[in-house]
Amino acid sequence: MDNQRYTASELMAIMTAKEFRDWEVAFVGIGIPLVAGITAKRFHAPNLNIVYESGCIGPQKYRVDFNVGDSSAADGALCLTSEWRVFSDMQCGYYDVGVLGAAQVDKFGNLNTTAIFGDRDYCLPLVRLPGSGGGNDIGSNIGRVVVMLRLEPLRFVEKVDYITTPGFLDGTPEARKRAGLPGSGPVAVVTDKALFRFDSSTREMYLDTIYPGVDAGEVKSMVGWEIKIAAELKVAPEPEDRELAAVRAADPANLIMGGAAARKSLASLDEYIDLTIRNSGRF
Amino acid sequence: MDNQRYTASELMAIMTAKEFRDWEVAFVGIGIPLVAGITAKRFHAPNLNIVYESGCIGPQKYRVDFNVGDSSAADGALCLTSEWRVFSDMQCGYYDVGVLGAAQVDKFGNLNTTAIFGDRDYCLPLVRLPGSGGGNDIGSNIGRVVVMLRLEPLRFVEKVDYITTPGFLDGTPEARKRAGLPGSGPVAVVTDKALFRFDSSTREMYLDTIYPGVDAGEVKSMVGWEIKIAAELKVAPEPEDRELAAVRAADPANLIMGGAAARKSLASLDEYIDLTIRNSGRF
Amino acid sequence: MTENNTGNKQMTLKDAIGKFVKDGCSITFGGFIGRDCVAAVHEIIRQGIKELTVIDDSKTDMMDLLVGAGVVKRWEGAYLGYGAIGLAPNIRRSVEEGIPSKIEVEDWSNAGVSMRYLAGSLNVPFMATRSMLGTDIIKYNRRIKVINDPFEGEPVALVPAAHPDVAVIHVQRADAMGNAQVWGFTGNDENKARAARHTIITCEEMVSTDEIRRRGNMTLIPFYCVDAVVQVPYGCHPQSCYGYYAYDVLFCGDYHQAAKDREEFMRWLDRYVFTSKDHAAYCEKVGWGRLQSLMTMERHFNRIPG
Amino acid sequence: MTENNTGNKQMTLKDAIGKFVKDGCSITFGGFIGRDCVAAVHEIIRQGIKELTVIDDSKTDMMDLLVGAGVVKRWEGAYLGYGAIGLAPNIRRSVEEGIPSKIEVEDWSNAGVSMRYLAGSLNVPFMATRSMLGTDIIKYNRRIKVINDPFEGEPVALVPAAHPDVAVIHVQRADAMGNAQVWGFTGNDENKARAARHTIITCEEMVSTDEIRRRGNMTLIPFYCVDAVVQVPYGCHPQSCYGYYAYDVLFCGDYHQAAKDREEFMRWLDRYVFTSKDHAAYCEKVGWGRLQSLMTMERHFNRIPG
Repeated sequence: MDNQRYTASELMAIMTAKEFRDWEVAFVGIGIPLVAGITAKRFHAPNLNIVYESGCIGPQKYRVDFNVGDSSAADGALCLTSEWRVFSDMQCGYYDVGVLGAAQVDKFGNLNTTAIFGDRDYCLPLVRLPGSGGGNDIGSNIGRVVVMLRLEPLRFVEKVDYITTPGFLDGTPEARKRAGLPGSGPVAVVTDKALFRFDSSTREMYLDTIYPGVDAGEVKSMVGWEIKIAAELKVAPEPEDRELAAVRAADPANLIMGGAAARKSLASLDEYIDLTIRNSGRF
Repeated sequence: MDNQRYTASELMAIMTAKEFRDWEVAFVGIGIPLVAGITAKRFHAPNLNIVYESGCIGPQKYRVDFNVGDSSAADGALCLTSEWRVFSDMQCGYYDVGVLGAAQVDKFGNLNTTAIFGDRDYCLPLVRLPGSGGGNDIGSNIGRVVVMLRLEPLRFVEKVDYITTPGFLDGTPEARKRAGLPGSGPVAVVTDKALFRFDSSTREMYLDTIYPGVDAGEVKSMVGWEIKIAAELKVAPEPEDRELAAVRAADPANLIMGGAAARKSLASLDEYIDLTIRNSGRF
Repeated sequence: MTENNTGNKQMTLKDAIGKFVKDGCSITFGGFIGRDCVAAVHEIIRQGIKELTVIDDSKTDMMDLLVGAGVVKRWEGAYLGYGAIGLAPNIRRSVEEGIPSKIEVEDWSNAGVSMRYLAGSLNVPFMATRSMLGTDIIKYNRRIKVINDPFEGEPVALVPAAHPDVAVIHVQRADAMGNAQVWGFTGNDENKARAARHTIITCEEMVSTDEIRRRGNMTLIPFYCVDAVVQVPYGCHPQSCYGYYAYDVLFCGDYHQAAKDREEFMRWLDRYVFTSKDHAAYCEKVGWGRLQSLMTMERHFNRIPG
Repeated sequence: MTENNTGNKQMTLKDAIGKFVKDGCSITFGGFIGRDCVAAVHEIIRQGIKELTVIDDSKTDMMDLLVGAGVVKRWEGAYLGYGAIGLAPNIRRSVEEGIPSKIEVEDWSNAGVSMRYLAGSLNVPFMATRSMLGTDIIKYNRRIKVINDPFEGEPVALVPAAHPDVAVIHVQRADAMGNAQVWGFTGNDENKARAARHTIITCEEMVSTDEIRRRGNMTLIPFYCVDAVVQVPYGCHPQSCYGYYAYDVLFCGDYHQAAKDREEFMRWLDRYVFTSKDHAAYCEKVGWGRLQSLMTMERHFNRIPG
């Protein structure tokens, strides 16, 4: 992972891109999940349509978005409508796959994006996080959910402080159905070091694929419970040059992948605008 | 009423027009109620906005409509939206006045547009009528409801065969409130011979205004219960020439007022189209 | 869902009706006495489909035709008349005399049906409404449940979601993916398309997907709700289609006159439906000049941009 | 209602906020992290309004500003972060440390809040949803009621209608009557305008009522829902306004950096809000050239017809 050919974020985007299939309708949050969606459209899923909770369905992805309601989310969209309609269409089962970030995930794929309690509680937490946003709705309603977060000990916990978004809840058989949840639950957890999936009989997360240069022991040490490992542990291929090129073209000013540091390296807003417009035909 | 200056339908339209106030939003069915609305806009209520249940809000009334979803209902509308939205806006109380036709009305202003039972019943009626349409919704939700129908013994009955649209229900105090109905109930019944209103304490219909040349005894004989008469019975003024002109300009081919006979008197569809276009700027 | 998404859902009206509208199924139609699916109704009659349950708000000549042709077993809806023209003759004959057969009728109000379709489109089991309370609609329709709401304690009516097998919706423009754009009123169409198991779009014009993208706000029904797209110009005649053609009041008057007599109605059906092999043949009989006049009239008042 | 309908509802932002936004009232804002009511938020802060309850779906910098400025007593909503940029510094300081005061937080999901506004716009007491079931959102939020639905018997969550005192909604175009037209996504704006007791429209451009009538399908919010109309060009900056200007990612980055430190945040507030007498003065400080660049960028991708 110290390989300088790519960053951890770039690898996460490429691994997530593989989870999309052609002609699917995907509910994808901003940030790395969006870059993953754009990358998938560039390769194996050219007819992937992305939906934003603000009410944008199937835009042309000329430029990345920083917020779900950026005007970029509407560029050449097939349908521009309302937030409540998009969530209702989600509840109808029209969306095939959703990609979600989280601060914490547990053994049964439940996600926390509300608060890290620390030694405190919900009302006075150690860290107040943004809350559900549309995350709970994606996890509740969409058939196939992909989770994306960095592999860190405080993030992979046996039980999340607060279940914002349902995975398999307490892991008992039919727990989701008993609760009344339509979607079938998470199918993958993509991190910067490994990819996890869920056992169909125990609903427990297991290590499915490790990335080049990572070993299983390193992964196990960062997970807060005794994580099971696939009988045939896979190793992810090195990202191809064309994949890296696609990821970088999707985010030409590097503001999604590079964050505050990349913002500082831009000379001016006009430089960012030029970069965006010049690259806008490339995906 | 045998006065040849005007027809019964024309007088009904003019009497109904007086029930609208300027800047009101009115839910008006097609036919004579619509002509009444157009007439009101021509005189005392130029900023009256008409709403159609198909989803048309505040059209320019260039031409009459035969159905609520005719493209004419959308001509130059302020807002074109959905049926369910318009009914919801009605439920919110945004519409001030509604005008409704009916086959039967009873003493407490309940309306029947579903079936005349005769000696039969709901399942096998003597006459099957269209059903509620939006009538029930108008009667349930709108603050002020005006009813329009011809004064005939079979139409003015002590109790309607079937309550399609709520008036004051069984007439007991707060009956509407107990049922959960938001609107305050009917305020007028406009007929071809007289205008009726409702007593605020008994909620019973009474004779308020008779038309020129009609006497109260004639009216009483056509009502199926012992109708009360206002302490100061009013007599409606003769319609003015300019009012009659406005009513006729609103329906230049006379198809609303004249019905099947007027249709037959047209030489061709093109004649109707010419008449409509030529008169389209007049109101 | 993925399996339903392709780049080309275009087919003929005959194939679309044949594939999705089966004997005994439930169905709803877009439009609201205006932008009606008249061509689809003719095709359903032509194919001899039987025992349909129609779940709808308000319908005029198209339901009168379907009932007169003996296609309908059951009606759940709010209005079966003929607008400013009068009552619907075939509806009366069916309910009052059982000719050609007696349809079952379940009465609702338009807002009640609208809420059933809103619930269907949200995939929730019911919707609350303040309509129909206190009336005989609720007395005779046992599927409306009156409850005291758990938040404020006041009476409200609950209506169940509608989920017909098929929705047929006529729009102004659609692409081959199934994105459907509507100008003018929208009725309950956006909800019907979502509540139904299968949705057939008929349209005046097929346009490219690029053209759809130029006006994304006009896409009432996105591709993922749609199973088939059929181009049927003048598909609403004698009803109006906003921006394309006006209501043919005289044709409707003539139909209404004919339908009053069962034998005359059967002759009408024979002429305009059974001996017309498709909608173009129907238009031929109506007369292309007449259709052009209706278009001229409409475009005097309304034009769709672009 | 009639008393609310006039031909001229236009007023200044100062007057509109002063008239309708009172200490202790509840409020919601249109847009969805994009088309945000930034100018209105600045004016609320400038007028020193206190103790607001904000009922909303997802908000970024504008809620961070309001909370940092000490305007907010309570938040009922789904998301308080800063999009791809990170967490919201003032929100964290308030909830974790009570600086400048601790806001009450009631958590919902975006679909949950959307359904609260849909119910509010329908004037029904509640709406059913399949979101939030089984999670701690319901454990901590006792206003969500889980029932077995009376039709199908399955568990669904009921959420109560939202009816804030005021909705402020920024749109592209409006007329003096209050008809508001929106291009691009529409969020929950059509429902917020109907659910609120009073609605203030801010807009990029005032247009004539005749211009509104040319595109009736674009009127998201009709006049009868609206109490005040205010023209505020660039009223969303640094957020985007579809067809007018793009998101100012660098300005937001700078804000986020400043907001991490309470004192730097107070200086930011002073510079951009307190010492700017109105939104034009704010634009002056941002720089008209910068705003022009954002417009150039947006119009490269999206143009509103007409």
